[in-house]
Amino acid sequence: MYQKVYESKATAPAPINLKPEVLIIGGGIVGITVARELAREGVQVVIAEKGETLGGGVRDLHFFYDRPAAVQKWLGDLIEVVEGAGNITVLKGAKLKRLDGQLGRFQALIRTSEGRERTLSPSAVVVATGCITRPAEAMSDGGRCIGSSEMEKLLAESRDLPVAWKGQPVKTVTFILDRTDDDIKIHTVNAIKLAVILQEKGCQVAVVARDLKVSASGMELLYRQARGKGVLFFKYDEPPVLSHSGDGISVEIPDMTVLRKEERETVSLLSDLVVIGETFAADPETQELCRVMKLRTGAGGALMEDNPQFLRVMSNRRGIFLAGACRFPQIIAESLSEAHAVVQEVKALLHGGVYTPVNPVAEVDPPKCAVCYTCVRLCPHAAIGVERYGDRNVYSAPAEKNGDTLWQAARVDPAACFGCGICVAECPARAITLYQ
Amino acid sequence: MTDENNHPVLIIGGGISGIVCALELYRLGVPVTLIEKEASLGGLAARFCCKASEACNKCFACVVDKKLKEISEQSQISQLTGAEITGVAGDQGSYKVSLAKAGKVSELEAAAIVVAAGIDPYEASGKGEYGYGVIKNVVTARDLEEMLRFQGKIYRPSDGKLPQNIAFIQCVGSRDESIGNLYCSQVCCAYALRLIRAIRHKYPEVNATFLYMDIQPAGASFHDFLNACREDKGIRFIRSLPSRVYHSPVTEDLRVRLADTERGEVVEEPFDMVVLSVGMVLKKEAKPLANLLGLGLNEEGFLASPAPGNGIFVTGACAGPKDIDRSITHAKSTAALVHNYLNGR
Amino acid sequence: MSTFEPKIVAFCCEQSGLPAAEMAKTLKLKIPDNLELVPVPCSGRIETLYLLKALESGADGVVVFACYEENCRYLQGNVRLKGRVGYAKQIMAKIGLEQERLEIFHVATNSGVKFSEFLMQKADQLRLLGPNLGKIA
Amino acid sequence: MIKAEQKPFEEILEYLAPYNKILLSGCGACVTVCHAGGEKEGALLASALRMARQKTGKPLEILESTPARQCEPEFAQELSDTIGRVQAVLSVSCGVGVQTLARHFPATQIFPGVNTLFMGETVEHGVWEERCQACGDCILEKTAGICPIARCAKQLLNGPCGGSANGKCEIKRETDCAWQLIYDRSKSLGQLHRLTEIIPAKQWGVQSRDSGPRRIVREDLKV
Repeated sequence: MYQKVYESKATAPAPINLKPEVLIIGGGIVGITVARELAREGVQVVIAEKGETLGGGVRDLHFFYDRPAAVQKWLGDLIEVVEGAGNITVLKGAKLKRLDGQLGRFQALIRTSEGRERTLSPSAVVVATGCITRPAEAMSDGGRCIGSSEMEKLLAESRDLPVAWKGQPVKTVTFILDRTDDDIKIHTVNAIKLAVILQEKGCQVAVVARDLKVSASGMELLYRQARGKGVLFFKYDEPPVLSHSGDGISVEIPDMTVLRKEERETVSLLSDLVVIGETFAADPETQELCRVMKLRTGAGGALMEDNPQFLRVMSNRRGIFLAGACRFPQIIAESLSEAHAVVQEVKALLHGGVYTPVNPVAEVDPPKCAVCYTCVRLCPHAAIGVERYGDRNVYSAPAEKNGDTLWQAARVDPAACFGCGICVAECPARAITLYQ
Repeated sequence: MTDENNHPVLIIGGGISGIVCALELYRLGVPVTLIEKEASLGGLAARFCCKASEACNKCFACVVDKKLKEISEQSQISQLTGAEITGVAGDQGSYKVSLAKAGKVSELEAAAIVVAAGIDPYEASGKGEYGYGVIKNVVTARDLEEMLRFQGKIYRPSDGKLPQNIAFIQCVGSRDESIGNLYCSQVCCAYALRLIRAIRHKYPEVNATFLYMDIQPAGASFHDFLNACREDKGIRFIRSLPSRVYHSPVTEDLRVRLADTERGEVVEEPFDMVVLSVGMVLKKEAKPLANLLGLGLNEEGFLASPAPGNGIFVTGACAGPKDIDRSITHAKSTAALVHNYLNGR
Repeated sequence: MSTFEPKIVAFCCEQSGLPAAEMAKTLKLKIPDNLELVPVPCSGRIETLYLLKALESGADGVVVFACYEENCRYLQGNVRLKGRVGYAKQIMAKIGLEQERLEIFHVATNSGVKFSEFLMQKADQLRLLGPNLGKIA
Repeated sequence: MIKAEQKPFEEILEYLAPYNKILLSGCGACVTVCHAGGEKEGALLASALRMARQKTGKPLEILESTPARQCEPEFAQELSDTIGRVQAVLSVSCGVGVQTLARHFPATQIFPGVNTLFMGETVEHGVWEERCQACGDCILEKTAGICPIARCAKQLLNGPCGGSANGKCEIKRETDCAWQLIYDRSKSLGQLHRLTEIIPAKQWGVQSRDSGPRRIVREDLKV
């Protein structure tokens, strides 16, 4: 009997109709890119943005590292397209309060900041909620130690003028990297990008880092360019020591280019400004969103662990996709690549207008179900619920729905079932069968 | 079989990017022809090994085998192996591509062409100071991958014995002005550390020394993975790229000249085996192909993205270094763009 | 004892174990003679009862080829399996069956060599251990 | 619901020793929900018993059946054919089910396969905890819905005792002090004043067991 993994069934699960309607949660760069692309395909798109403006974290950026265009102009044009598109609805101050149903019959309840509620029935949901940035733990008084996005703003505002901070000219700037406990390349990319601009404006810039994370297209060249322009780079094993010194900050770091430890001199970088990259962290609201959407969270409360089988953009539930910084903070080009991959997934899902389960599907035999909730708790795809069946008689219940009686049994939604068989193996009543 | 002359999309290159792009376009109902120069699909990544230790280390090599199986079961996608592009005529939306297969020349029409030409591992003998190709026990990480994949073990090429003490030299062929490769290959830190962890899991007695310039991150779980590596007593991190590898022709042992930052001196340290973490260069055959298609190279020497609108797309690592994970994402996104293009958007 | 060829039932996850088995076949690697492969969609499909039933109905050893942790296509399958194998081992201890007769082995799609090596080692181990005395022939 | 766990295996083996054909009867209700005696656990036990007996050279044939609820006479009757074909029955239902079978099959040995432990709730998947001891005189209205009889180690009606420290019980440090829980919940409900009321000693005599099993009789329901 141990060989019997599947049962065969004459009738295949009914195909599920999919309307071309998609809900996108989050109106950052990933959300609006997905919206624009899907809208071009004739899909009705609703963007639920929790804030009052579109653009998300990219609103803090002003310069691309790899091209001369201005980020805000580019973003503004994109937002204009999205807000002007006939088949895109943008809900602002919007939060997802409930998500019921499964692929093809999702029911989303969204509450906007004015307290209005909207019910949507999208065929697919894209989560692009991004992440939050927190000022890095810097010097306690906050003076002369600024975040990377503040430096971007400063540079964007000063344009042709020399750089000034609080009315005082800025002559020397030091970027300190790797003070936050993560391994992402955004900080290096931003620091070198800004260092080049600052140096061009006549500042003396130093970048102090443990590792220069140049694993992005064109970054090594930019790094070279920065060195060519006179930006100083220092690497450390032990974090540099910061102290106030007159009107500036002194960043002290041993000269690691000298091999012998005892011969290393301490380099003191007197800086008008010290720039420390912000910390990127999972949005605390992600937890609540995951509860509502029955999604899994991975390390640090970000969406979804780094499982190779999910090819970046899939979630544990069919019809729900993830992209961008809600999973892992990345540089714009990489986030956009994910956004287009999500577009591809949604297009492929909606292609043909129906979803036909191809994998094996689990099915509960209602009379045998003891309603112990084992399967409901263990299904990794949130595909099982306890539903009311038509006949109250436990022992001869037909497996049809008719919401007005009390007797209940578990039911696997064939649209949401991935056919893994975990529920089959766990059911203490052996009431579930995997049909092929 | 559908009419082979009537496929609107031609994908050149049957590595992971080409395969994924073909599968994705097929999902959208677009007929595809996939062309591979070698006798079988899979490309470079299909020869990598699983780098799991106690748990999966997210190297994505298993996904390649999975996709390969998926496409082999997909008779609707026309797959031409052992075929080479010899000429391209026509333009925008209507290309005539000549190809040679087993000496026979045929012609295909295509509305769009996706170039997924892939990359070559850097030819390690180009860095003569490390002695690859001359010293037996200097191998590339790619050699090591194949040892693990096809033989399930690692050994010193000279005597077949298990090396006890291995040096991994990073950035071989990457970030290197002397050979003109001014880019980071983006994958080598992660694959080398994953190989080390996999080897240390199988052979806890083997020690590894990781010689590097800067550690480059790779993905969401890399931070925890790197911390685990740093805590592993059998892995020594030294921020120094060696200047030379010497060997004793008698014992076949190696000496690596490096600046030991811990001890603060330049030393010549003995190792049983040296593994060169080779970077990526654009596939040799991609350059003539680029010429045929009128594609240029970018500053890093990879294929530049063509101007939108002429129906030629570049995807995967031939557009710039990418790991398997990001190649797949890129190929997927390319499929969406190709579909847009075909629909006149 | 020399003629005893242990019967091994190998449950193979279709996401990892089965492709590994196929790779072993393609590479013409050695596998034990008396081997029964049972493909399962996910190692999470394997009931504790299946493990015992395999032993009961003639297996000298049962092996589960599952995906590495954090690489399950269905997220939790291999984790649930781990618990069940632990439970089955408790039951085996009560019956007085050797713990070596049941084992999870983690593989990936490309672990054909590991697949073969492990099974050959397992067969050797079972040969030394002798037949499963609990099986009902 | 009723919570139970499987009896020690050796114990079961020992009392089944004289037989070579038995019925293993599970129950589709409480013991299924607590993974002690439903179809799955029953089959596992049966398989284990068969193998253990096979090893000793004295094979045991086991028929398996899992009625929806063993504690109802009709379900018990369903088993009569099968029971006619075996020498003994191993019932993995709660103690009630075992006795139902014993009452209906006077000539057959019925052995318990599980120890019936308590009435409890699922705290999390795989963890169950006692909540009610069926004292027959409920005082939960006075104790903010938390039963000190079931949950206080000393079954104090007016607690906590002097051993309660940092919200934990002195008998077992990892257990929450029931009276701390009662206090906290009363406070959050604004019902602290209820705790100033002394709960009188229980009238154990009202629901006494000294005259045999407690019994409920609904004259209107009788047929």
